[in-house]
Amino acid sequence: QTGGTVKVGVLHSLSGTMAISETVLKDVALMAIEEINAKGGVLGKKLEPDVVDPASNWPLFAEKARQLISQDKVVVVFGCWTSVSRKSVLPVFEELNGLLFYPVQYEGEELSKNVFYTGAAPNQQAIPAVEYLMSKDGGGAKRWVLLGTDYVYPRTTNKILRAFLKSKGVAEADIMEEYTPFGHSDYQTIIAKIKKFSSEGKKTAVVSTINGDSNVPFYKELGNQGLKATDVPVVAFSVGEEELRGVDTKPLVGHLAAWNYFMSIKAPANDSFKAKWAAYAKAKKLPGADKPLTNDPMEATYIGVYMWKQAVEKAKSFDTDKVIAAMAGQTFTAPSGITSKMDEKNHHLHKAVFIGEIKADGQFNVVWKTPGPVKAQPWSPFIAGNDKKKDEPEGKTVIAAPAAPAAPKK
Amino acid sequence: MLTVSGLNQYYGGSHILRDLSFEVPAGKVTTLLGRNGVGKSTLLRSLMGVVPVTTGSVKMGETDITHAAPYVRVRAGIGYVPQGREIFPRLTVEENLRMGLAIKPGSTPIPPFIFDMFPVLKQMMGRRGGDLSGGQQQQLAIGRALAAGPKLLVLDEPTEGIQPSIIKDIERAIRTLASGGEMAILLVEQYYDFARSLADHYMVMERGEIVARGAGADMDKNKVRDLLAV
Amino acid sequence: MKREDPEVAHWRDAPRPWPWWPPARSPEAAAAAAVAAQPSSDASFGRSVDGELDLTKGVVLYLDGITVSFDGFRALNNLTLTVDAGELRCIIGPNGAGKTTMMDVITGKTRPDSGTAFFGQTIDLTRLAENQIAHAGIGRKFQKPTIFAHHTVFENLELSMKADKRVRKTLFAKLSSAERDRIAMTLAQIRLTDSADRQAGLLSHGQKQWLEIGMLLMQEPKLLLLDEPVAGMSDDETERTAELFLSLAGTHSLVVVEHDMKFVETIAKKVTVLHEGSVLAEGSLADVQNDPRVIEVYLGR
Amino acid sequence: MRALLLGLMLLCVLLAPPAYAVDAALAQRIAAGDNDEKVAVLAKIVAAADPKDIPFLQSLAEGTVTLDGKPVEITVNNRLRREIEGAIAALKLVDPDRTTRLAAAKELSGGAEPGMLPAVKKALATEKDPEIKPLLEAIMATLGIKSTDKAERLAAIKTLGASNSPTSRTLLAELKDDADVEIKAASQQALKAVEGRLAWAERAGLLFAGISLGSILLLAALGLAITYGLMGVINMAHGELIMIGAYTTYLVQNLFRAHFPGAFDAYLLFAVPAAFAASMLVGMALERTVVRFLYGRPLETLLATWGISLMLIQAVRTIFGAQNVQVENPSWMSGGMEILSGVVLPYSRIVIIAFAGAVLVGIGLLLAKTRLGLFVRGVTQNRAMASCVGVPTARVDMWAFGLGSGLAGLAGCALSQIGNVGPDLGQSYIVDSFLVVVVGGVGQLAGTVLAALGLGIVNKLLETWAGAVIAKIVVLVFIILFIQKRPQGMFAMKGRAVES
Amino acid sequence: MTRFFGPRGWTILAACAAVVFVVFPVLNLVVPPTSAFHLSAFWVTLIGKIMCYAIVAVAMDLIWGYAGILSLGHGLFFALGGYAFGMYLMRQIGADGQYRMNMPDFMVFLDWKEFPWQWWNTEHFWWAAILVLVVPALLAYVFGYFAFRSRVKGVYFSIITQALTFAAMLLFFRNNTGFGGNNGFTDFKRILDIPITTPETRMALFAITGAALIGTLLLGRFIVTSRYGRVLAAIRDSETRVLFCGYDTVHYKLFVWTLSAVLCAIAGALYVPQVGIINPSEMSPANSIEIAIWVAMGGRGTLVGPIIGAFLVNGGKSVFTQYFPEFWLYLLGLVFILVTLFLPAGVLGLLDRWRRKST
Ligand SMILES: Nc1ncnc2c1ncn2[C@@H]1O[C@H](COP(=O)(O)OP(=O)(O)OP(=O)(O)O)[C@@H](O)[C@H]1O
Ligand SMILES: Nc1ncnc2c1ncn2[C@@H]1O[C@H](COP(=O)(O)OP(=O)(O)OP(=O)(O)O)[C@@H](O)[C@H]1O
Ligand SMILES: [Mg+2]
Ligand SMILES: [Mg+2]
Repeated sequence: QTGGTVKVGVLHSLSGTMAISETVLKDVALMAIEEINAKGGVLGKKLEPDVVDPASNWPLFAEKARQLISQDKVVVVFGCWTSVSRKSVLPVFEELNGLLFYPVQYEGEELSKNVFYTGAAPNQQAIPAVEYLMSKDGGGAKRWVLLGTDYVYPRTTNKILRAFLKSKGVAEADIMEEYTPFGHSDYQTIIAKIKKFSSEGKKTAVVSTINGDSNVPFYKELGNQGLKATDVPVVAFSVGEEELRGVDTKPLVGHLAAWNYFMSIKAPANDSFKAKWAAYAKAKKLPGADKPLTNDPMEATYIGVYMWKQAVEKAKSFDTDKVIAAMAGQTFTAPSGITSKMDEKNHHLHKAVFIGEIKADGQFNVVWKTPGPVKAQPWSPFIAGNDKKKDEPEGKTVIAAPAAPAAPKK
Repeated sequence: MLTVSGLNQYYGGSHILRDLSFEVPAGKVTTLLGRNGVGKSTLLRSLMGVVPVTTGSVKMGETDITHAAPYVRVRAGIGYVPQGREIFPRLTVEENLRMGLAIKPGSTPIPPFIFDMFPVLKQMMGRRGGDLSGGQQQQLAIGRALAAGPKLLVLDEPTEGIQPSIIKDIERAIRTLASGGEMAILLVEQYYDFARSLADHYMVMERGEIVARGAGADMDKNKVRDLLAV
Repeated sequence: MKREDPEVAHWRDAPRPWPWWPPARSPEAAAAAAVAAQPSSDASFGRSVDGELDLTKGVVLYLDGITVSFDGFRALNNLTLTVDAGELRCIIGPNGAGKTTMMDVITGKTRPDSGTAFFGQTIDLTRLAENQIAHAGIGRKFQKPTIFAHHTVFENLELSMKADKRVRKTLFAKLSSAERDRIAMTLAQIRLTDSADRQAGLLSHGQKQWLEIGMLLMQEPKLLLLDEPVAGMSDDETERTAELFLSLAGTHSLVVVEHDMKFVETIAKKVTVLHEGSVLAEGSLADVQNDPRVIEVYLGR
Repeated sequence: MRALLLGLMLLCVLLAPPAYAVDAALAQRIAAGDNDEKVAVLAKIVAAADPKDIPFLQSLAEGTVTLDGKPVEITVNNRLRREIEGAIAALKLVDPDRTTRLAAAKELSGGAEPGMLPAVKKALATEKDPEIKPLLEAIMATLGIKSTDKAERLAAIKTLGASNSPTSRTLLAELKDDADVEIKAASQQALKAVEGRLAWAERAGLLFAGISLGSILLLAALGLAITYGLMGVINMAHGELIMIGAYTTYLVQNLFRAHFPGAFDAYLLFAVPAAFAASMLVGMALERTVVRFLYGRPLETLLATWGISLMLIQAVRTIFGAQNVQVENPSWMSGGMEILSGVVLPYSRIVIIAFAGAVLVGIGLLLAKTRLGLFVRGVTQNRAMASCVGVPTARVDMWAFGLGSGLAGLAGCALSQIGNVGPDLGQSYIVDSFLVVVVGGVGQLAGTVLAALGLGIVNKLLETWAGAVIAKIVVLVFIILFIQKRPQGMFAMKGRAVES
Repeated sequence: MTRFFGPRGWTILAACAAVVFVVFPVLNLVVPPTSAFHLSAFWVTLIGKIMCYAIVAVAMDLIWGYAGILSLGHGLFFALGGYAFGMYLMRQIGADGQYRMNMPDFMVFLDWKEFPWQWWNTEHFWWAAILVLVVPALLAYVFGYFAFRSRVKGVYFSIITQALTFAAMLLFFRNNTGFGGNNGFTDFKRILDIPITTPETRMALFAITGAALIGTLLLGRFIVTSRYGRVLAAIRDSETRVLFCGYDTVHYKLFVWTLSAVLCAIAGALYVPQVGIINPSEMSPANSIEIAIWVAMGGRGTLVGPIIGAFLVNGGKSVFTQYFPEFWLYLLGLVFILVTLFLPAGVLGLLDRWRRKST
């Protein structure tokens, strides 16, 4: 049983538009694997990382997933960032009964037996953030600008938020929804609009689900147009330490982000995580090693690798089904200092939510956190019909030709 | 002025110019005649370096220019009027003439004698070269070649498309230029009368070879016209 | 048959996909719109003019009061000219007189600012697109030889051959042996039999001239417009060209522009001299050659 | 960094034991109490209106106060920061220094709390300065509007109606459904007046946004107008040359930060020529090694330069990492100029507009006054013949391509000031650049300028009423229709010259 | 004159057909997975996918290589075909989606109670097939008609095709457009009520794609060897002259343009069930440029060249991203540069040169 190696797949874009975010996740996964190997591997086997580059190309994600599972016979895959990439590989994982660890916060509304979601569901990020902004300490916002890039995650999150806000008595007229195309880089008019909206009465806050590259021009414009956090705070769900690397944060002090992890969190687990990462980046001469940063998806990746290891050890097998069974209830002391637990049923982590304000040095000042870990609600209660959904992935759906033609249409 | 010896030229597999040797003396007009497709233009293009010479040598005075780039040859003093005008269509007439002055300093004015010779160019200074009529373009091409004051003027069927009165002017001008004694002129022509009246020397080409040559005055006597018949 | 400014009329008549669609303006767009002006596109293409060439008055081409200006410069100035059916007309005139521009107007390449151009009695050339004019029976040889450089000489002739030129027909077209013979004949006529399979772009200047004449012959037009056909040909070949043209006259109408006076002498019956966009003189060659104005502006002393 | 700061602070504390004017009990409450408690204490401090409390507030804003000689860390969130800043400003209203007072008054006009009324009143009583006084009066009005006295409220409404700040609108908007009929009418009227003035400001801001976007498009496209417009090289690596310019700016910035921190604000002046030179050198190298073999085969250049672009992107990823790097505006470029209240024209954008204009003039002069432009056009139109009139074509190509690439570098330098600097920087501009050059008319510099400005303004106009996504789609459709009308671009060349 | 195919050409074609229709199915379905000769599902989908790309490349070459019209928006037609067929596949999921509702997940999520109009009748295969052919054809026809009629040419045409696909991409990104936004369509379960992931279905799709590719090749060959093809090439070289010969160039261009769009759409429709996802990024300008790159790589103006190009570039991409995840862009970029510099006629030109040398 001992000796030999076993392959694990790493499926993150190293080129194309998503490389900007995903490259570090590949590195952190490799770091965790190296650590595990240094301690003797898993079940006596060394892990052999199998890194491929799906190049931010969604069909290529599916192809690479198939290759990892069926050709290279990896026992688990750590990967994906965008929802569409996950949606693209999902059928492949289900068909071939593979195992995917997905480390990024996302819009929910999905459960798969073959996927473990180590990032946040909306109720572990978006809702607490909005609640905070509504509170006295958050500034007591009454008017809301929901600003995002025009694709599924922002649209879904905003839909959920809209329902949530309504449930809190916010009027339709007090919500402004605004979307920009991918790669949008000119936020002049949008910020002017926000200014106008906010001057029409009541305290206003902005919820930003702007994606990736557009954040830098957005924040630069925000700073230059003098929209201060004390007047109109902006809370973002896709902006972490890495994204702020490219921005001069002095004018942004006070704007917020909600995550399950911040690099600035003071916890022994975090100190060692940061130290390990710094050492690893330096040893591997990674770009940017002079200013090693950690962020939430990196933490989620790290948790994922370790939880998988624990589950394998519990199952005493690399077999997908056994590992899936063993994952339920796994716990791990995350770098955030919280002991995260994998839910017994819904394949999501219980995570604490932190809200941080941007500091002048590009780090976050944690101003609020949940008392303890929050259970994920992949099926948002704010979407009609979800109350009936089971909080558990269904067993592998056996797909066969239906005896009768698919249920009557309409 | 120009000495060509043992020149060979190929297009792909076909042998176009076969072992040509001749001289173009200063102060004289040398005309080259030949039927369609015998390789006259190819010869001139080889002299200009537009197509690289395969074997043989080309000398301008004492300098060997066999393998020089075209612009070096222009600097050595060759002016070229190609067949088919080859003006710069989207440059104005003035700019076309300025291109002709490329080897001179930027402030050099366009020599006025060009406008005396081709008054239409003066009228059309601001018009784009490509908009000119065929004959006007031909005049522009000649004017452009003369602008920099070359030592050797190479003309490929320069009278094509030009009205009779201006052909006469050109004829006079070429004679004046040659008789100044400085300039050598190599003229390719199919227009027999024009060629004959200008030629100090003549050469007849056939299938890439020079099959006859002599003094211009002897062209009629030597039945050159018959050599050109099919 | 007087009409208002043809271009204005043309805009008004041009079909618009939607009411707010602006009318076409540039000559190119106008020409393109003319294509659409035909009752229908592909299927009935050309039919409306086919076979309707009406030569009852014995006149093949009427140009009346044609004016063309480019940025204020009048290339054609109220030009009026008629060519009789079967006639071989020579047109001479100084460089820039407007000869090529006139041909552009006849073939639809340039739209006149004003004036009318009729092919026979009925076909209004100012309203047709280039291909329709070609189809109606006007063929043209350009001043600068234009041939299909990447096609073989044979294919050049094949493509210009008179045939049904609709998309569907060319897709399934097969060369009949009669057509093959015609191409072979023309090849012989233009002395390019040996070069039939060579790429046309590689021909020498003179050979291209001949090829273009050959293409024109294949097209079997009723009216041939020839812009400096013998430029770049040797004297001998010029003579052969002259013979060819003379043999065509009568059955065809020809309009020849040339500066080679010897050539004009051999073929000309009636000569028109253009100058500054209008007719300066017209008559027999001898008359014209002795006209002092013609000597002044064109022939020189 | 943070530790260092803390250390420094500690040092200060040790050297000079703090002597806060605030009494120890209050300070204790601030340190120990929850946020509500803190706010209450702050209100007390403001009510006392004693400027001597400022140092305490300042150290509080920093996040540490010293109590009993020991530094205590305090988490300061937005709410507290707002309160503290307001308090400091209120206390500074009576500062002897005029500029300090002015700044404080400006700060407060953004939103004053009722608790500051005594402080403002106190300041107003002594204030003589003609600039500060009206500000204070306006602040009084914003506070007065919440007063219980109707006359005071009406007066306040009147004052607010005369101002044109968005704060006034906010305040007036809240009153427009007031129970009191008189106040309702007055506030509605005042609101209308304010809104009318603000609308003008908005329009001006919109125009500026359009011009700004246009200037960016122009900068991105200018280099392409040379390499593609004049030389005919379909340079898909143009975007990457822009990127190289941006990364050069980054390197120069780092150099200054490391070696000349005092002159940091001047780094951009050096970055501009450096970016130009770097992109130019890369461009020239590309021209010599690849592009020059492909003249006259424009479609092959497409393939080869696409390959180059892939390699350059990956090279940057290897060297600098896949993440964005930070390029900081020099201080004279951060912030903005408030032309009308509410409309801020960021300095960075103003500078870029001016820069684009300057580059345009420069390139215009270069092409008009030297023969390079003439030669480039001649060479593109007829390479063989250009050589036959004596133009050293190879050298002209190299310089022209270098110039176009250098311009791309300048664009990169400018873009680094307002957007991302990352490996994908170029990709996001390449499509737009080609659009601009083509819509303007290939080879027409004036067309490029007009197209850039036109597209910029149209885009921004549409964005305000249709949203960014639809605006972009509409602009693209507009371009398609425009090309139908003008198949050769804005500045179409007509006539025979085009065909030959 | 060009012959349809030489005897050698027919032999190669027959061999390819045999591989696609006999060898691969046998290796995949009959040979047991344990055998070294077994062809795994991975390879079947990969080759199937690249064959779809190859169809696109041939379609592109018809208009670019033969008619001289460079489209930088062909990805749009490919994607439209994919979306049209994808709608049918989405309907086939039935109630097996995440929400177990008889509607695509994204619609359930958006609270739509009824299918929007675009989805009318899409539960029927035949209707989807019609959509695949008609929608791209109509779009191409209308767009082409106006563009060719206005004589939009060269780069101006290329750029507006790029603008078209870009605009379409932004439109499809929007959730409201009704095509699943950025996520597009995925998670297909059945086709013609047959489970989509069985080896047999997969092999059938593969074989159909192979047949489509061979059909495209033959059709293309027929077109370029006809007189029509020669007129097309003549238009590429000198449109004016063609007009003066009496040809109506607008319709000549329009026909091949529309045909090319339809071929792309068919490829797209075959691509979606094999790859399992269609989303708006297929319409991104970069994807369309890449199509041109396959063609240039293989050899423009030949029909086999583009197929080779599509296989080389995409195969290369698949292999490089596997073995050199960090360096593959250097390799790919270098290949592009070297091909243009040293193989001006593409890879096929190289083969030609070798053949000529050996004879
Ligand atoms: N680029 C080329 N490649 C191959 N063959 C060519 C090329 N250019 C010209 N030729 C051939 O070379 C021969 C000589 O051409 P050239 O142009 O020199 O003739 P020429 O004597 O100038 O004829 P003309 O009097 O018609 O101008 C011709 O047969 C022509 O077909
Ligand atoms: N697009 C244009 N823009 C400006 N001027 C033009 C344009 N087209 C033609 N011209 C001018 O119109 C006049 C007539 O030109 P045209 O070509 O008809 O002359 P031509 O009689 O054929 O002369 P040639 O004998 O030299 O061929 C010329 O002066 C020419 O410069
Ligand atoms: Mg010649
Ligand atoms: Mg003419």
